[in-house]
Amino acid sequence: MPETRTISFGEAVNAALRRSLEERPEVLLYGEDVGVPGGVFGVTKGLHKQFGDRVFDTPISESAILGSAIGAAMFGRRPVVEIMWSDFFLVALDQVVNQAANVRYVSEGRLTAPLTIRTQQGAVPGSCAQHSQSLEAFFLHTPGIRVCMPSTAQDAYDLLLAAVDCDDPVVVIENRALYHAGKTEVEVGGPVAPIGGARPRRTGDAATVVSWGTLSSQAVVAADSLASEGHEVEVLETPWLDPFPWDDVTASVARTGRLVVAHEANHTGGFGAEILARVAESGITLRAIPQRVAVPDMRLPAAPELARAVLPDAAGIADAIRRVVS
Amino acid sequence: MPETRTISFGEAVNAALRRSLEERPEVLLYGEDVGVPGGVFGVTKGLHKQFGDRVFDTPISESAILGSAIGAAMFGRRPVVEIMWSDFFLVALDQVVNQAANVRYVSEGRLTAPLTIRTQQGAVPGSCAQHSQSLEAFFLHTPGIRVCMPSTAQDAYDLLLAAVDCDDPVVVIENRALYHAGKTEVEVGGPVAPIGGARPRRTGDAATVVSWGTLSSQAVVAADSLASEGHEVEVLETPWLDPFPWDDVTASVARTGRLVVAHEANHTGGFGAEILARVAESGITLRAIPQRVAVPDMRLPAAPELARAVLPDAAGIADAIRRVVS
Amino acid sequence: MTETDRMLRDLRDIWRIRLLEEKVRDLRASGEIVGSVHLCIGQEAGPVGACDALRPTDALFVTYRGHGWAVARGVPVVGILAELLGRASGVNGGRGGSAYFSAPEYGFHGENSIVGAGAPLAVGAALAGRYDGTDRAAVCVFGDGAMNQGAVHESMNFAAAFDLPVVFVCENNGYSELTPIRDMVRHDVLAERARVYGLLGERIDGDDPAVVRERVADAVESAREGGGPVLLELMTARLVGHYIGDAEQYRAPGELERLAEVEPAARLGRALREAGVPDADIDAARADAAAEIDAAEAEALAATPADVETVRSHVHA
Amino acid sequence: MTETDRMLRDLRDIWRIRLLEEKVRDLRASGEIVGSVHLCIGQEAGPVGACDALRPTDALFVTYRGHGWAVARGVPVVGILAELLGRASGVNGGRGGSAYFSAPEYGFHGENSIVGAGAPLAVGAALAGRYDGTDRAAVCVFGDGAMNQGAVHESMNFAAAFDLPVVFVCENNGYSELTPIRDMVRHDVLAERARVYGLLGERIDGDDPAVVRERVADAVESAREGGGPVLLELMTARLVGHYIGDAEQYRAPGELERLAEVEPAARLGRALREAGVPDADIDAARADAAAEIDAAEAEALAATPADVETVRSHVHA
Ligand SMILES: Cc1ncc(C[n+]2csc(CCOP(=O)(O)OP(=O)(O)O)c2C)c(N)n1
Ligand SMILES: Cc1ncc(C[n+]2csc(CCOP(=O)(O)OP(=O)(O)O)c2C)c(N)n1
Ligand SMILES: [Mg+2]
Ligand SMILES: [Mg+2]
Repeated sequence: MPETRTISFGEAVNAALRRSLEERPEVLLYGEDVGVPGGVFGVTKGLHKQFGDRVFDTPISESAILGSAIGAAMFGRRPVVEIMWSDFFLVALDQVVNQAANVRYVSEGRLTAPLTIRTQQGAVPGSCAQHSQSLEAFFLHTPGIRVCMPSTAQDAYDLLLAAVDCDDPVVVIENRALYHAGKTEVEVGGPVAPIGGARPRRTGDAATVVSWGTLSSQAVVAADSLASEGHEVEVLETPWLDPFPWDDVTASVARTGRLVVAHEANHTGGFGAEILARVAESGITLRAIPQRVAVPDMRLPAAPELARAVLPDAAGIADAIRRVVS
Repeated sequence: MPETRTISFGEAVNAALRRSLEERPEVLLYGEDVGVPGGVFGVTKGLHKQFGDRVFDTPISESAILGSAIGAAMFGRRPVVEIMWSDFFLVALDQVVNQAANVRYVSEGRLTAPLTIRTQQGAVPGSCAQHSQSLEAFFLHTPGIRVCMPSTAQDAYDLLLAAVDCDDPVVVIENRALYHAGKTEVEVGGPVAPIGGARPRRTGDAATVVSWGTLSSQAVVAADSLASEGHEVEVLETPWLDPFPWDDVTASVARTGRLVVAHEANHTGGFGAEILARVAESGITLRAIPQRVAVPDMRLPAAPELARAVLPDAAGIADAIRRVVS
Repeated sequence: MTETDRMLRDLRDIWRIRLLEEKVRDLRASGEIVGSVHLCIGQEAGPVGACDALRPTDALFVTYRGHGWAVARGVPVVGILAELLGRASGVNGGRGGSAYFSAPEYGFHGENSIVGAGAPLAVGAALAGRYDGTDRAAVCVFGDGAMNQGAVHESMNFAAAFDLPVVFVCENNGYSELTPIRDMVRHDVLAERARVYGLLGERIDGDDPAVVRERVADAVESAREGGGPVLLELMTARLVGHYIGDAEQYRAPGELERLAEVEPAARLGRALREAGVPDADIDAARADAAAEIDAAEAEALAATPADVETVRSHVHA
Repeated sequence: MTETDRMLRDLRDIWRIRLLEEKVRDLRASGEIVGSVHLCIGQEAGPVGACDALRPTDALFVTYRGHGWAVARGVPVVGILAELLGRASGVNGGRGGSAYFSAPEYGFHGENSIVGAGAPLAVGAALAGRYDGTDRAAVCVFGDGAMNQGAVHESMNFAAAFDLPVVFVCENNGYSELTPIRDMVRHDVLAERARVYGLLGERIDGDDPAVVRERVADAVESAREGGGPVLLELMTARLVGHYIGDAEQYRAPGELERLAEVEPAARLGRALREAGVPDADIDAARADAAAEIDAAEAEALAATPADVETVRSHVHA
């Protein structure tokens, strides 16, 4: 029964997890501190209480967390596990790239690994270089894995359900700055959407801005400021990065002839490169040089003023838009 | 005293390691089977014998291998360690991305990690999905790390020396198909070159082909066959991927107006995307849609016929060149 | 079954593996099989004994050196050979190859070519059993060298913390590739590592199928009943190189000769003769195995090559 | 130095850390310090005792909960506070922050925010010492939860295999973030894990600086002399949340009250009083520390902010 609730991003994640646990007996939820304590960000609160030993805490053993989820998924469970920060994947990336991603392909579908890996990433004021990276490009260069990055409470809910429903391994990248950043209306209880799809956040003909994660809202802010300068800019959020909505992006760029991509990951080798490359390959003739807004290829410093100087933001996106529309 | 020797790729690596160990007392060489056995590919043969406990075998503990090399580098050593297959980095990528890459930046240069990590990668007939990936894109999205991928015996020698000489962490990606693939003349004992630089392997005005690793020679074969069709194609090998010779590439593309990039890594999120993106950002007007030749976003099957059907090769590169020149 | 009948069956099963591996070696030498191949010649008693103690519903995760485990688990030899030969009828249609194939329909959940990486998967199989109403046990096989890999450590502790029914089988053949394990650890009784996780650990004769059968049966039973995971260290030896082409320079003088005398087929043959079993029966164990392997080879060689048309299928659901 | 003088000095050093941490907590509450902060209140005796047993040339790698270790190692408090406040004069110019700073010029080779990841680095520091003519020992500090991380296991075995002089210090404060360690292991005497690698392991009172000093001194000496690495499990407790803002719902009723009675400053104060040391001296230990910390705070707050102009320098050589 669909219903509208006014909840935070974190509560939307919680609602999706609760629903998954309620509707699918094969769902397990585990990770460091996700059980009894309800998660270091409070996102899994109440779930251990309600679902008992289907929701539990683990040792600080990311390889065992990820690998056991793959193994359990091979045997009919549908685990949802948490890697507390995307930076921590790096101690256990083998289990994603060499294990999960191969299961279906190599066995010709005789074995599958329908697991969901929740994580969160991004820089927040004061976070150190080991706790602030945006690593989606690593997963997007790993065929066999699906990847999404919700930025609204509605998507936090919808995409997580779609991920749990998906028969492939899915990495859901949330953002800790969003968990408690305010409440919005979220429709819960509706049908589970399939994976994929773009989110037009603003329409316009002057340029196309593609973005995901926390920068999506910054892109809208930037577009609004450009509107006041007389340029109506299209903002296409792409919370699903794999599968990526290539047709939506190229259709928009074909219309506007101008492209800006913004992400919080480092510039070189970020997924922005793939988008510029695909647009180039699409044969669309651009009317301005495409622009990327990203971290300028560096490690992230902890001091907020330092980080602010290099992290992409609305002002940086607006500048990039100005470069393409002028 | 420079001298010319007729040696294999593997022997060139060996010569560079021997020279490093001879000339720099701070060099250590270690990894799984690199000491007494002389390496699973025979590349480090004789070095343990000559240099004693500066060359040694380790447990199968990639995190300890990489991390100890970083720690030793912080304390004045210049370790050269081996990760036997690039696929195996994934059990310990934290030590590269969260540790080595941050040392210099976060400490403002008070600590440094001048280590060299040798690995090899790529698909050879029969190799399974866990032993055939090309993962350079992961390192190229990690600021703070230098990356190269020699494909000739001369570069195997030169680049490794440059890597050992470099004060940053360097990942040197070799290729096991090349180690014993024949002997060529190699100048050894000359001055150590700085890191970086492109290698024009063939000149021409009809198109620019950028490539690295084993595909470089395939690109030359493809270009030769295009020459017989009347198109003189420029082949620019870029064995240094970080730092990348952007100016050389854009200068060539500005001249030819046509671009093909070939790599053995997966298509989406491969470094080819970055090259297409940078060329788009350079403002060069291309005369044809740029092309990428890569693995079509999949896991690699073991059966040679299956792998052959999806691995990029000279024929595929030639087709791509035909698409841009026609 | 009488004791000698069982010994005869074990001998035949050892020969099934041994002769398969010799066949694989020949096919690799002739170029019919391509790529890296890791034979388990000399280590056959482990799989033969252990798999006999498992139920069809149990999970089994092994390494690249996994042909013998697959055979012992009941995977048809022809499917294995076809896989190694890159045939469409291979258990994975040629996608897995020698070092990374699986056949879950036979309770064989796969080889793994990343050292130690199968351990967490096995833990997950056991974890699933806690919720799905089965009392599945999971067996995870790896080598001595794998004991120094982080994922194995994490898995043992994880399984121990949650009392999961996992039997960790460490095949200690003395070497990790070309390096002796004794040089890579300060204390080389690897079974003792179990204790610190609070699990049972035992070093056993890995070359006697009866010993392995009994100890694995006990371990699986105790684990299944909630006694926590178990680590068994099977002392064994490989009689061939780490991979085909290995020059084996790490061997001590006379090592292979010494090993040949105590290898499982020879040992079991001697034991059978001592028990009064006629030579004809002992020879038949081998001959039966040889007939099966030869037939499988012929069938696999005649099979159609892997299907290039569908090479891109199954990347995603 | 007399025994009571040493105790008084330890008490002062404990207060230096405690008061710094309280200052940090206040500055975090007022918003002067931003981001995640992990305080070591209650765990001060470990760093105070251990660092006293180290030479300037020794290496020290710790965790995000590392302020106390930095202070004990001699890093000026003002440099630490300035770092946390994001000032140019911070030990890393504000780049490291609370959880990832280093000050190698004081023998403090850095915090690490990846659980367990400092262990391999420490192994490397010890390895370097084998070649550079020093007899450097490396000390690596991590928590109870880190014992379940693969990198720590690999490091212990690696150091053991090569007899490297590494002292692994496990600060067992009973929790990994919000989860009790006893629920995450089947056998909770973590020091015993040492044995299986062939190294010495000991669980000690981590709240008595004299005990820590003596055991670390022995460990460092034995390791330096080739006796192999050592694992010391320091039993301690943190009196505050894992991070600032932690609601500490995992505490048992009365737990904090009970801990307050045995925390190191209180214990040492009582011991000094029992030894007949006048209250004035005991109070002075705290007052001296307070004066230093207050002065450092004033200086750090007055310092210029981190330098935005050079934010992109030092990515490469
Ligand atoms: C993570 C990882 N590191 C290294 C390798 C290369 N490698 C393959 S087999 C092997 C030796 C394994 O030795 P052991 O565990 O004793 O098993 P055995 O081969 O003797 O059966 C190594 C180092 C690998 N496959 N994966
Ligand atoms: C690889 C990794 N996994 C998870 C985390 C998140 N995390 C930070 S501290 C911590 C708890 C560590 O507990 P313990 O080792 O006991 O140290 P303590 O914080 O108690 O000092 C966790 C799980 C991390 N930083 N790194
Ligand atoms: Mg072995
Ligand atoms: Mg703790």
